[in-house]
Amino acid sequence: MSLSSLQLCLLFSSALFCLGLMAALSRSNTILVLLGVELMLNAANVNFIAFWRYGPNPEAATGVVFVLFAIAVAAAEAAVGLALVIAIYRHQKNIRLQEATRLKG
Amino acid sequence: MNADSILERGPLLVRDWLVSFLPEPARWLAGSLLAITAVIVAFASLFALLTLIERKVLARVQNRPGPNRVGIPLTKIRLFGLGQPLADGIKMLTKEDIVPRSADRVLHFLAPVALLAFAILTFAVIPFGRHLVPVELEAGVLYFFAAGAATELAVFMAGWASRNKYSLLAAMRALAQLISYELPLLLSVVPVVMLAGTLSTTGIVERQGGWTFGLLPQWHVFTPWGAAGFAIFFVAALAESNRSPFDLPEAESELIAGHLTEYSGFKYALFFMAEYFGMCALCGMGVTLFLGGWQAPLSFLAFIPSYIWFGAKLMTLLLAFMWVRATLPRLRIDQLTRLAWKFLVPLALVNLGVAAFWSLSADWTGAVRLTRWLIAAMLLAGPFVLLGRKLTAGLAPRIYRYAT
Amino acid sequence: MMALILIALVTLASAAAAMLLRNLIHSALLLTASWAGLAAFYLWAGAEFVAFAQVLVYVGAISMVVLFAVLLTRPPQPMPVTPPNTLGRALVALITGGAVLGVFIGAIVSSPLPATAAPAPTVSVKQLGLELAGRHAGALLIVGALLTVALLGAVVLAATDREPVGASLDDVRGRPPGTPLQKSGDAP
Amino acid sequence: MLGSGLLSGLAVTAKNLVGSFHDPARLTTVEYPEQQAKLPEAYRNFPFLVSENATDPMGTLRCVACQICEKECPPQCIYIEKSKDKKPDATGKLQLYPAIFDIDTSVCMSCQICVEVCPFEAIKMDQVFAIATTDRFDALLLKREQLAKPNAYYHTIHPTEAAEVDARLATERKAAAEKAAAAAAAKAAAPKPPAPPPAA
Amino acid sequence: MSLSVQLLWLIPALPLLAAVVGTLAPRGEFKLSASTAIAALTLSFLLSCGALITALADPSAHLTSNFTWFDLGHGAVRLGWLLDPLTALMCVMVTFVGLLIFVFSTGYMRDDANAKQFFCFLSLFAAAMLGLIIANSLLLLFVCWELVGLASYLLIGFWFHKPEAAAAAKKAFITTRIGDLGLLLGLLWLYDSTGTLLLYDEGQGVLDPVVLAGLGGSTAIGLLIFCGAVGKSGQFPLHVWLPDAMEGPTPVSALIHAATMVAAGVFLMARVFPLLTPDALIVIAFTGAITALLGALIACAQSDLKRILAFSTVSQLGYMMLAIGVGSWVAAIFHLLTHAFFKALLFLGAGSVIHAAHHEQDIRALGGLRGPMKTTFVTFAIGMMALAGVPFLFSGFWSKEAVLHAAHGWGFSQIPFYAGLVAVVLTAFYMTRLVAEVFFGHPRGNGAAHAHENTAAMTLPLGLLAACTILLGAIGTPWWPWLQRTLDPEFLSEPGGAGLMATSIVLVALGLGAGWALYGRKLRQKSAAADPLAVIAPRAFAFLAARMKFDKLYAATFGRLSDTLAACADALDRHVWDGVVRLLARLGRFTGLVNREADEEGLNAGFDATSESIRATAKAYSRAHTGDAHGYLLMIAFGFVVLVFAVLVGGGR
Repeated sequence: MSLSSLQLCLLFSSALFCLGLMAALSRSNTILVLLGVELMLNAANVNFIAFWRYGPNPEAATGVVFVLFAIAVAAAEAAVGLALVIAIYRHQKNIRLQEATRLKG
Repeated sequence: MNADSILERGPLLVRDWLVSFLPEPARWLAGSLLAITAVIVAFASLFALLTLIERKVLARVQNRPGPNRVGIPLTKIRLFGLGQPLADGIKMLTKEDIVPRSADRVLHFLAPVALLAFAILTFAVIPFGRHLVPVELEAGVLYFFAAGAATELAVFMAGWASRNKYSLLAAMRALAQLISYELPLLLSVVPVVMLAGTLSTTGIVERQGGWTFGLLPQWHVFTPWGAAGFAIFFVAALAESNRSPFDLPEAESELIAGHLTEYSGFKYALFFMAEYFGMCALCGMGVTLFLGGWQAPLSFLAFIPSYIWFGAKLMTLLLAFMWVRATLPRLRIDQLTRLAWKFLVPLALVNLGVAAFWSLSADWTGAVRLTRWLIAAMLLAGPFVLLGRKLTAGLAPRIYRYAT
Repeated sequence: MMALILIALVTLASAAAAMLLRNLIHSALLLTASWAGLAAFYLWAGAEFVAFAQVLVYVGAISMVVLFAVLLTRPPQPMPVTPPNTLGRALVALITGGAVLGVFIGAIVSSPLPATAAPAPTVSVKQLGLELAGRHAGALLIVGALLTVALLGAVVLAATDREPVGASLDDVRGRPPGTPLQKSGDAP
Repeated sequence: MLGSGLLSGLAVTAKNLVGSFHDPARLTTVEYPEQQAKLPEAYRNFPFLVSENATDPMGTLRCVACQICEKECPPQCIYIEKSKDKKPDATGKLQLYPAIFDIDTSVCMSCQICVEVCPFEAIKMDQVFAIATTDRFDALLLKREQLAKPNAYYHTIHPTEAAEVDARLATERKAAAEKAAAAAAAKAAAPKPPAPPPAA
Repeated sequence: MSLSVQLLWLIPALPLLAAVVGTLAPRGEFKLSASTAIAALTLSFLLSCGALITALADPSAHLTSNFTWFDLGHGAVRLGWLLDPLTALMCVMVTFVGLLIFVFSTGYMRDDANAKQFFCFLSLFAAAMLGLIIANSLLLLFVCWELVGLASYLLIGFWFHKPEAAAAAKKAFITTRIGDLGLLLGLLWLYDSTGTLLLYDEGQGVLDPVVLAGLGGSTAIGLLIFCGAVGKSGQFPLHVWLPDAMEGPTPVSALIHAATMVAAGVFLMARVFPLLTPDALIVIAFTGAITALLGALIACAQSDLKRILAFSTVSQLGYMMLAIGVGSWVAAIFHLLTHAFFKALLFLGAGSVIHAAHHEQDIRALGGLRGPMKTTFVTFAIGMMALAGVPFLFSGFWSKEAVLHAAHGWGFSQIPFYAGLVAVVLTAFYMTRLVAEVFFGHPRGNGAAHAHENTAAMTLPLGLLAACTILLGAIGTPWWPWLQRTLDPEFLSEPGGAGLMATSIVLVALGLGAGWALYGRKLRQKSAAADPLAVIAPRAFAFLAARMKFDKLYAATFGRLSDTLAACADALDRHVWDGVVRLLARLGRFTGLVNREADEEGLNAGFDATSESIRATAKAYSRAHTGDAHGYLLMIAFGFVVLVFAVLVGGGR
């Protein structure tokens, strides 16, 4: 079975996504969880570019524009997320995600 | 001059001639390699020369002759100390390469290499002459700053991998400085991109061709926003390349050389080289963006090949860097960040507004152009004075009491 | 095709290593490498502008933020090497991740995707700019506002409410002009 | 205005930079091995032995090997052995002379005490400072031949002091000569002197 | 360098920008504010000179640049700039005199804590005045007209901590508002009958001959517009605010009440001159004559240095109106220009005296300043001779001659002409009195005794203005009426007024002689000594010194009327409207009471039960909220997988 380039790109992106997912699920360090989420976002970006590249209408740069916006949002997310990590650290003196359960019901 | 004259195309012709010995499929690769080699060799020798010139200039400012002993090896010929870089190089290469025991060996090794690699990458988009651009990218300016931003990573790697608390602290401070000054640097470039309407470096240089009244070159620096932008760019470039008065990251006398503390020998030389490459690249960008790139300053001087003009401007800017270094004392870290955030960034934003006004008033003609000039200058001068007052508020001129 | 596979492998390998390593700094740096790999992928796909933006934002900025965050949140004593439930969680994560990956692969392989190997489309920076400032101007403004708000929010979250510590530096700044810096400044 | 201070600073350095090229008087550097700064007259470093003339330095040393300096030297860097015989000195009088006169310059601290205590104006301070050698021991131990330098050299390095010394010596010698003449006259007058007068 | 009409807006825009900069500058930034204002006005002056060059290229043309402000139903409100010799000359005058006054102010206001605002207001005023001058639309003109009023309010009340100043500012504002109401009505009427307020609009503007012919000459419109001019230019009977406005700082008096603002009314009349019917002109001429005479009479008996000058301004403005009324608007503008210069000179001289004498303004307490203040004396004397109309050398003589000449040639009546002649005598008389009291004799007060000459910032403008005062007469002499021909290309010079000229020379000499006889020969010794005129005719003098009791008259009539009306309104408010409002409030309260009862009894029970059950549900849900982020993520992933499987198995596609 031979895969087309688009399928390769998609496989690449889904592998990246699952890597991020697994990291987010397994690591207890909040920073690494955040980075896992960041990786998942990047995987989505890869998809956008792939579909723009092999899609039916590459002249409309919608995919590229969307990725640009996604990058901006990811930057905001990273800044706020890491600030949150620092705030958590200040309260509980470590950044283990399991222990950040003060607001549980 | 004719854009296709033999002098202008000289480097290209040489390349084509050299490449023509190879079979067709290898030519493209060989041509690229040749260009890369040329750039690296040119700037490596410029680096060697610069170390000497810098020491000479500093010495002259302090009324000393500077290094003038080392000439051609094994002879008595001195040549104003032109052999000094060679001697320095040999010394650096033969020194012991010390890696602290608990250091992270891989990162410790990678840091200088990465720094140098990124510094060299930035040369790719600078137009050295009318036909001499290593890579013609449409988003060249963006590329330049993307590659430049990566140098911060190398600084961090150096500081962290040394496993020395001074190195790490200094690296963090260096990062704070680099990030702080990245902002005014970028903001000072935005007006240029806005007015030129392109991100391509060659495009920007071509926009600055031509002469007003056949006399005044239409370089960006000769407009109010361009002058202000160039000033901001210059200051931010000084900080980005860790040059005095912003040389906190490697202040040998106070901060034990910062992230370079645990480096010696060849790696230290690589750092040194990377710093100079970075400086050259930033100066080259400054020349490209504001000083007209390879354009000749006067129309009758256009017969001189473009790359010579570029080189002359680059040298001028580098000399200005040295001049500043010879003059100004080092800033404190709080002064340094305050200057960036409270002065340069607001001023750069104001400058952006002025550039917007300039582009909106592009159709003003005749004597009204003077008004346009005055309005733009006033719009800049007012905030400059106010911000300056704010920056220096509460600071009286220091009175020195000397022992008599 | 080969280039794509190479880029993908390098990116995935560095990402996987980043996620597995115990040393956070190494993780962050490897992740930076993986982001650079993504930029290479964008370049390969012909999205030049996006690639540079990726480098500028991820390699230049986010990596820095991550490194700062790592250094600012060092635990006072080293974390216990193996928390009791780590192994179980890793297993669960592996199973879940594997399941998701399986679903993805199944979906991708079974989908009738167009297999056109068209030449890479090029979208000029100018076109992109017009697109951004034209059709997507609203979104651009909103993103700007979002970034500003995020910046302020991050500052507020991360800033410590420091009590005024004495006035060591302010003393020097506030002193009346003309007084000597140190007490015995007047040497003979 | 903000920035005027920076500009005036830049002007100062630029003035220096340009000035250092067209105004050689600004450059204070002396390129040492080729050019040497004139040392001040009062500068002193390491002793040397004064000989009366340059043609025969060993024969005309003023030193009579009295060994006072050897005893007084605080770091004990002088070593002297007296000669067995006597030789005429500059005035023609028979005197002892140093068979060995060594100064260990690696020990000498240039305190000038040897000069102070010498009753014969035979040892004086030199102005040498460049005595770097490739051997730490023998080459730094200066021998009699290396130490002996003519009086003319003394005049070139410390002209004022040398003139005073010469004048003093001259008067002493004159007095000695007169005394000798008187003694001779007395001797001539008294055919049998009771005892030879002590040496002047 | 010439300036095209499209860029005419730059002239007022620059001072406006300076005003904005001044506003934004931090408090106490006196130097920044002042230098910005002066720089802006200098630029405006240069631009005005450019405009003058453009205008002189073809004096008969009215260059316009119109644009649409906003659409309004069928038509559109259009504004525009107008450039003709009248505009250009006024611009040059206003910017030049204004510039000198600005410079003077840097000296005069140096010690004032609010000097920054002062320059800000001055710039605003200059901007508004220049906007008024260049307006090609009566609407724009009206807007600027009101802005000028605002600026004058701010400036007169600049020392608002003094109650007199605050009251004077209010008085000026309200009095001129009365006139402005008339102006607004006139404009509305005009718009109703012509459908446009543009002055010149390629044959469609109100002053273009076609439209004028269509209008057929409406006396009422002209008179309503004249109402505005009466208010602004201090004509009888609305002249009362002008002398009181002297409470403002002296540069303000010079700028507003001599050179520019009061000239706005005259300028307006000159601008709309084609609109005025002969009937309207008669009213204008008589109003002007009365004002001229009245002002001169009252000035004779005042003792405040600035008040005398203020009443002389009233009188001179009367001259200008008179000139317009008799049909020679060109003479009016000529007199306006020369008057602007010498009156600014006089006021600045007065300011110099006041500044030097530590804010002593009473001429009885001054005296003997000729010695210590030489420059001021010489320049003040030049201004005085120009105002008095001393022949040949001074510009005031020529312009006054032009006015009298025009009045003499008026067919309807000779009364205004004779009133003018009497005013000539009186002018020479009171100016002589003023100079004699202030500059000759001995100092009679502390302020005057310690006076000394001011700094160059104050004397330099005096010198320049004095020079202009002398030179400016040359452009309008009967032998070379350049100004008249430029302004009105159809102007015919009528030689042969030699007899008239001689008459007025004699009259001037009479006035000067009488003044010198009464005040100069025997100088005042003590500040408390009685005025010689008061000795001769005590009751008349007291009447004049009380400014003919106009203020009292107004207070007794209009003031009383408005008080009564206010009392009526107050009673109505208290007793009628208040009751209605209270009734409504009662009603509301009653409704609220009824509502509350219904709520508590009927609705609340049901809500309580509902919220109780919601709370129970929430509690159950909150137990699922474990706080473990991994768990959440896991559930999401799990849910995703299940969903996709469901779709795949269930064959959703």
